[in-house]
Amino acid sequence: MTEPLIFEYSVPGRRGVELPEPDVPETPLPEGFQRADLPLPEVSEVDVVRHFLRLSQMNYGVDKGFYPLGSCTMKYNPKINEEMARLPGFAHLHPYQDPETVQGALALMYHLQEFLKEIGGFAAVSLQPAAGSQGELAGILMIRAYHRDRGEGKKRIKMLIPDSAHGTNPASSAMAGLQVVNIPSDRRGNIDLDALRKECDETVAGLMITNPNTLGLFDENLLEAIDLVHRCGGLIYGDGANMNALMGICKPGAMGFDVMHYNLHKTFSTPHGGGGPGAGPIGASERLAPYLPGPIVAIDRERTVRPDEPFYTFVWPERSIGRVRAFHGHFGVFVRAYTYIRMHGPRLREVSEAAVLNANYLLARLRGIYPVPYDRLCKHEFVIMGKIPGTPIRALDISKRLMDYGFHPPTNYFPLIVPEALMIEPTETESKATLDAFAEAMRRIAEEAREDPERLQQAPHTTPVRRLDEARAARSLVLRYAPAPAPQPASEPR
Amino acid sequence: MTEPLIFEYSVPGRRGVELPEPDVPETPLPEGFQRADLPLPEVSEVDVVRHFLRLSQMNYGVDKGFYPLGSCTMKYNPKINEEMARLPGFAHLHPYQDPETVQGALALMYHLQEFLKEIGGFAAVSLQPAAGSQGELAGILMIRAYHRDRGEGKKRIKMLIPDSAHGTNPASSAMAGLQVVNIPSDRRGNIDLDALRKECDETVAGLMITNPNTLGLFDENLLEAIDLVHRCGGLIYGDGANMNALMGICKPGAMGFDVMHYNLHKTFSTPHGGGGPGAGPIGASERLAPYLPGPIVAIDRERTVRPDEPFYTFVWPERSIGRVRAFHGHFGVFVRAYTYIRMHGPRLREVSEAAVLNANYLLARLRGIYPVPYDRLCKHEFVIMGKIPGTPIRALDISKRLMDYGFHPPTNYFPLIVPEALMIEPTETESKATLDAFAEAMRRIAEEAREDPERLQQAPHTTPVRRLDEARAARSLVLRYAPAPAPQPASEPR
Amino acid sequence: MRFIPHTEEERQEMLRAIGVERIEDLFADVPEAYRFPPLNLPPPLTELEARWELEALAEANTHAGQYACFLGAGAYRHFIPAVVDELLRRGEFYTAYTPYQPEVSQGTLQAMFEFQSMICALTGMEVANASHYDGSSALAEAVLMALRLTRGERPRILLFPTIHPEYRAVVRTYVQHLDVRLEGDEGWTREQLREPLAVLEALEARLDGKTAALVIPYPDFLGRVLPPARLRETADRVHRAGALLIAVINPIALALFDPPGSWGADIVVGEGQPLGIPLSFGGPYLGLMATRMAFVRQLPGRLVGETVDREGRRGYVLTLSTREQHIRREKATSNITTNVGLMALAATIYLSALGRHGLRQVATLCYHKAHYLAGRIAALPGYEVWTEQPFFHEFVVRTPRPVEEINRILYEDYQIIGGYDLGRAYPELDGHMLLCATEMNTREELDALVTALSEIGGLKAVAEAGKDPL
Amino acid sequence: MRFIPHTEEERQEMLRAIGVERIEDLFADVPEAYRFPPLNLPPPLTELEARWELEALAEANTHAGQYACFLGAGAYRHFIPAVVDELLRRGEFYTAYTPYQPEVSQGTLQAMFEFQSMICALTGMEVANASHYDGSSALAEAVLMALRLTRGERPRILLFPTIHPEYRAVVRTYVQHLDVRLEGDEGWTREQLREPLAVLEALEARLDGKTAALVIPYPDFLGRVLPPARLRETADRVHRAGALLIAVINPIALALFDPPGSWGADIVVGEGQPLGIPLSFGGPYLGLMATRMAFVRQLPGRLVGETVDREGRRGYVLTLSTREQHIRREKATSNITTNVGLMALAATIYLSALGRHGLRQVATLCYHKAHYLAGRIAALPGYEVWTEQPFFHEFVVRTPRPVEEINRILYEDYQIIGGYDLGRAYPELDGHMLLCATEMNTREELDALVTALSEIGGLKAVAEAGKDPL
Repeated sequence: MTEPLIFEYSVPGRRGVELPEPDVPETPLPEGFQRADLPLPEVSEVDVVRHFLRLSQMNYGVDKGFYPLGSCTMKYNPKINEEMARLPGFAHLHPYQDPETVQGALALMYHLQEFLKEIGGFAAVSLQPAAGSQGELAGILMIRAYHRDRGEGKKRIKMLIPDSAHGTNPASSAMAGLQVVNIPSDRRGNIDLDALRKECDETVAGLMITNPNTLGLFDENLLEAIDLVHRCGGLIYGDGANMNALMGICKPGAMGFDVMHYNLHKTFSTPHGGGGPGAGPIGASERLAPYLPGPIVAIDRERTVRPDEPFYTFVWPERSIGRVRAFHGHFGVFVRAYTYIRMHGPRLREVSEAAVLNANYLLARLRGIYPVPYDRLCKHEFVIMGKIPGTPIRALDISKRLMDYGFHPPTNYFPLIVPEALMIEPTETESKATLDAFAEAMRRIAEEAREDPERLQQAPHTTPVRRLDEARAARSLVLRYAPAPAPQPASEPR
Repeated sequence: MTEPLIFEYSVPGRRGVELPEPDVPETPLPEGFQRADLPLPEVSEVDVVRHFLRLSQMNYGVDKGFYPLGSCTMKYNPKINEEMARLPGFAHLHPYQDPETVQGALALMYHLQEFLKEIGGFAAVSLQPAAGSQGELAGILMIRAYHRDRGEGKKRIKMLIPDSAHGTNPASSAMAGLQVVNIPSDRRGNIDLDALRKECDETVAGLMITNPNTLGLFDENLLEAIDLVHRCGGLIYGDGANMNALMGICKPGAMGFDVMHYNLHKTFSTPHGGGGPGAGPIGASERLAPYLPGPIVAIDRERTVRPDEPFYTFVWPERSIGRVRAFHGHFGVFVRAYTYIRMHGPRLREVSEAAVLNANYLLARLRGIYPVPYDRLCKHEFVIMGKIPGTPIRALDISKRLMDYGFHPPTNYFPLIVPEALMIEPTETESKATLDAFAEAMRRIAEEAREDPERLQQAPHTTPVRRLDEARAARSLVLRYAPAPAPQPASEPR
Repeated sequence: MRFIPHTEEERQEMLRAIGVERIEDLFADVPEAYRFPPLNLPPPLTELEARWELEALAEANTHAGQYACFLGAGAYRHFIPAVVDELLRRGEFYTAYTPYQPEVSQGTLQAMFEFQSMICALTGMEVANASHYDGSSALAEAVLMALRLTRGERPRILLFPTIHPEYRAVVRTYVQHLDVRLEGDEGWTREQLREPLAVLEALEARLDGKTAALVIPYPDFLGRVLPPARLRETADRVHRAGALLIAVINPIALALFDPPGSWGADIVVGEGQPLGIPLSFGGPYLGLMATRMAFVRQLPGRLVGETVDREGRRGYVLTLSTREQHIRREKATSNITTNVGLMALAATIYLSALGRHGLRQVATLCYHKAHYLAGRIAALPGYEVWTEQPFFHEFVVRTPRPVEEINRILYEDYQIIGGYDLGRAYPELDGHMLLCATEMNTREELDALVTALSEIGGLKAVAEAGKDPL
Repeated sequence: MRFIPHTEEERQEMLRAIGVERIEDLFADVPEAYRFPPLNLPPPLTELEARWELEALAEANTHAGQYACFLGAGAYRHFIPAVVDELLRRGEFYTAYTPYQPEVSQGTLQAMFEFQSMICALTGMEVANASHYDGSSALAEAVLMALRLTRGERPRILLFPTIHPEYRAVVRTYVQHLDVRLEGDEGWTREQLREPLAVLEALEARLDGKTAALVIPYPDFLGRVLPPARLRETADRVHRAGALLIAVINPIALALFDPPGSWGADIVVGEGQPLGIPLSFGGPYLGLMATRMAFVRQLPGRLVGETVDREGRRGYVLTLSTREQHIRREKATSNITTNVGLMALAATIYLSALGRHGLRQVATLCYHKAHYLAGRIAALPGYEVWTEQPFFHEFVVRTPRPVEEINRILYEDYQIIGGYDLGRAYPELDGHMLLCATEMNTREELDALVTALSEIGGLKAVAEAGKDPL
């Protein structure tokens, strides 16, 4: 099953959605400004509907089935969130309206800041960053600004990053002009304290910690590592991608993290949208709070008439690093996250508990079938090795074969420190029955690896397309539509 | 690909959507009233989403592709209709609100009545009937009431019905206590005038005409047939299922039809919903207007203050046959049909023109490949015979094989007067490219019939299930879920 | 042109292929005198303009989300979880036709099978059809079914007087030209109407060899639920008389109350709108219809049955279509074809999402709220509440001023949409109002109504909110 | 418990399988002093209660559907056909992750390929990425890209002063710790700002061997469109100086005006929000980014490429990921990972639905309406309109009273959300307002604004609506 490009449905002169005729006198466009052609598709509305409906059916989402993509927290996205974000009183607000006319929206943002502060144990939160990676960049800029204000801006140029970290950590550090120093993991998957100690000097800007780390493990050296870095004058950046393990379990801010981003599209159930929009608010400790990107929402005491009806307004943190984007952040995502948090309240702890329960249960079911490189209590996810001794099977083959069983594959080949890594995060919204079915599929695949390895190597067999030639795509770049001599006919017998 | 029943996902004690705790003092239920068990499924919200999403993917709708189901007018259902029907000011109106509080809804109904009057050429319209078949019953009851009021109620008990008619026509007549007399078709597919003339006597209650008829032909004897029946004191019922051929082309009311139903879910683009809701408003000539089912919407002159702001209210036609349903009809369907009519206005004629153009074009493409029993200009649909000389292939095989080509089959084995009938209605919203692709598939199937008939007889090959055993279903009736000893596992390799 | 895809060039090409010159030539068979009449309709609108117009029409209404609303009387405002519409809006579902071709309609068919199963579960019956237009037409069809099941030899139908008045009207419409007598639902005094058990007894006494069916409501139009134990006796009496017992139910009530299947009903019909379907000014709604397996061949409407495909996989098809019009024509059990499939799907999703626990919660909330409200109004001077029977969703209040007047004041001064004026349908209940409360009415709203009624009653004071109202 | 499916029994079974007794045991590795802190959050709500709360919050806002709105300034209210949200709400699209596994992500991937193709078509460029967070961060990334393309040897970036002020702020944030100088966008007088061609010339004069890029807006923050022929000269000068020309565009304007690809831009960025994305109080929006094929390896963000599967069928994959952080880590072109895929999908559907003709109509309507409004306001005593350059979407008005005051009166007395107060971002433009008109503003609204401004200006009379406004 393939689907033509929407351009291939185009017929010159065909009309889609039309607009009204002008109801005002027309003004001619000046000479020399007008564009010549506008090579957009010319299709009918039903073409559009069918095309994108068929495309959607070629996609796998959480709504279709189990999606244990490690580090991505593919939990169920409640449908009420979608309805709330579409309320006209949210969807049709212009970002430059006077605060007086958008008190509901500002109240929502204010309370979301407060909720995130409480969940993360931070002194202040900015909702600005558009995604986790932008939150990281902002957080690192805050750390740099802090050092600069203490006259150490030029000196503190080293960012310490464990080798299990997400790639965004070094990338963000580099964007902020820092040098990246890799810190190895010890045999239990923790930050290697000796290696860390060696790097701790007056050139350290900070340490970036993902906790639980990308092995799904709570770092047993966490407090000591934080202490080491703090003692040499560095600050701690927290990569909050894995907060789904920790809500109500512990507060990073309380444990010494200076700044951390939250992924609303992971922990707080907002949909990932096939690649965004996410949102990456950041929380900061007392000393970093003045550096948060702005604006943030605060109560304007002067304009508050009744104490139970505060007047909300945008303010700038005192020493803000500035804006990281135009306007006020991904408001539509905030509405969804707010709704989710309000539906759980203190019971968010149960969310994290169930997420960790599910991961440990699935790990227990897979242990003995696949090698487990760091085998201890995991948190919300865990890493196994996609190898079957005595067979040529790789993690990629297992991933592709899982598709034939109706599952989305786990994250593969990450973290980099585990060969043939399969990183599995079930999330709390999956039932025991689903986990059992997945474990059973993994067991059968291990059998198939021995009995019929070729079947795995040629997997997937039942997807809209078979295994795709990624090397070819990179070699002979085709990155946009160009009219083909003979477009594919719309209906092939199958 | 099969999907378990929602009951098979159930786990005792699992919670789905929950409601708030009571905020009022509780009242105990009296003894002896309470039910013991409530064997509904116990599943989580994500189970529900995945289950119905997967089910939907096992369905074919107009939004998926070409759906040339004759007599059903499966045109594109504009998405704006769906949004409008969901506006809170429509969706949350209680049917017993005071007219003063629902003037917008009443105005919409009033104007829809007026639009339908104008399109059909009738003196009055009632929106009450829930579907075409209920419209038919109402219309026939009106005819009977009319005769009764003229003292001929006991005498006029014959309803004349052409043999090409939809099954609803005789069924509705029987429900109203009439005897059905079949009128054969002549060689050109028209009502056989001689046969009709023979039945025209003082026992005739009326004649039911579908025009264009179910062969897709405009009845060439129409005016004469109407005249014959009128002259013997009978009335003409119009089955408006095929109005998509006639908007702006001719008005049934003007040609002598006394009462006719409209199918809003066919002609006026409201979605068919996998089997409803439809809506079957009926239009009536001057003499039958007083008998329309009620209530209908009228302007209340007394309560109208400003002439440009009429006050709308419900009224009862003087000699109404009564209610055919509680409340005021399928209002949500009215909103959609109103939107559609407003977007077209007098250009509805272009809709009918294009529908007829598409049918004749497709007929031209298929002529010569399949036998055409009544080969003349068709209107919005046409009938071919699903036979390939010299092969065992039947209409059913062709229908099933079309599924493999990505199309919904035409209506098969109807009308009954054509053996191996395939009744094809493309509708105006399909492009030439789609018609060409369908014609090409039909041509290939004809080839396959000769080259590989078994392939056709075993079709479909690519659907979620293969050909189903309908005889078995009727023989050993399983009409509801009963817990099975071993439910199917959720994940089978494919 | 809106939804027609053709370009002028394509149009010409198609005309050439057909062998005519102009579009008009395709209509040569239409009598010339009637061909191409003017269509006097307002000029076409673009989508944006249509949206503006429809939004203006919608805003010209006051809806139950803006004002507190206490109307029930057959249409109920319930919470609809977001998941219902999310799934209902999938094009594969709502743009499909009736599933005549099962291989490409398993989604609709399996969902309908689940719907039938759930309606059986709710009603306690053995078989349910895949929906009827609405509750009223389902009742009319049940009456016709009872006539068929008694072989046309019993022309009498006994109707309980507090069946929804519009349902009784629809039955009258359906049978107006048949040799059928509808009896029992008229001519009662207010005092009699207030004693439903006495009415029941009186109707039972009228059972005879000419009676095809007794139709009873559960709960009735006034919200009252008759004791299941008593109804078991009724069923026995009906059956001993050779007749059928038809029950008109409210599906939400069945989450709490003993279902008709357990006290002996033969045919169960009802309005399924409360199961996840918006009020929508009265439609489209969802007719429910269930019966005993022995009667399945006289059941009208679509039925989905389980079967297997050629590879032995489970699948679903429309079955017993020999009952239906497209096969049996004038001998069909009904003329129905299009039913309300999408509404049945909504109910199926709704019942799945709420499940056993959630539906019980909804019913319980309705029960408590209606009783709380009734209790508080009963304490108001000048008002009298009918509380002899347990009730569900709604209850009767005798008002100190004309109902219409009270409703007008509630609307204008309190932003409240009041109750149903019973005098409209029952002249003997003039001055009585039917008030409904569901889980959508917060305590704040209930208390506001009590305060308003108290003030409108012209009588000060009354108990404060929450003070031991019963 | 909301979205957690486990029953207590299942929980126990799972704990047993893990080999621990209690859920708490799973957290033994969390330092005890910090374990299980209280979460001081308001108590949980059911879906119904959450809906009530969110509806109340939404109703506490005044939105652009209620009041006529004339705000633009980087976020535009356009008509969004119903088909966009209908398709966007399909769970398979919006609940998918970034398409790392192409065999089960062809829907997202093909749509992104189409998006890239459409952005190329609109901008006239050769390659576009699969979106960036928003227009401002896309600009910041474009600046970083220009620094890389000039091998870090040119630390100077020239910014046009009437690039959106918040975009310039974001660029400053991104480069604050890098050895980069942002120049040219500050220190202009009002008179200079009014002459963009003179500003352009002055900036061109500052091009030198240290300049990596000149960034120009098209149209600028004040709505003005510079002549394409003149910009072709600019491109020549920039290129002769060895620098790059970056353009910040408005995609709707490109339906009418000569695209940057045709006058020589090297990198094009912009805000894609006008392409079918609701205002939503400022986000999520859609960063657009396109460039020449020669620069593709320095382009940040996802890229989808065409390839074939093992059976030779066309398919799509993420490609050139060696540029990205998960492969290259600190050597990546950017740290970006999650972008705004769903917004890109919305734009793709929007552009498909409107097509060549529809998008031209939108742009034309905006153009005519803004000019009509500008012409009528220009005729009001006390107001002065900048009309020297052609403009799009919006234009500058000098007002006879403080902008804030005018806006307050418009809001309170006329139910109008007025224009953007330019003094907020440009002190030298204090007393100037930026007014925007799109196809969503009816003539009635435009005329009502003119009347209101006339009345607020305290000066009677003025031309009646429609009288030769220009």
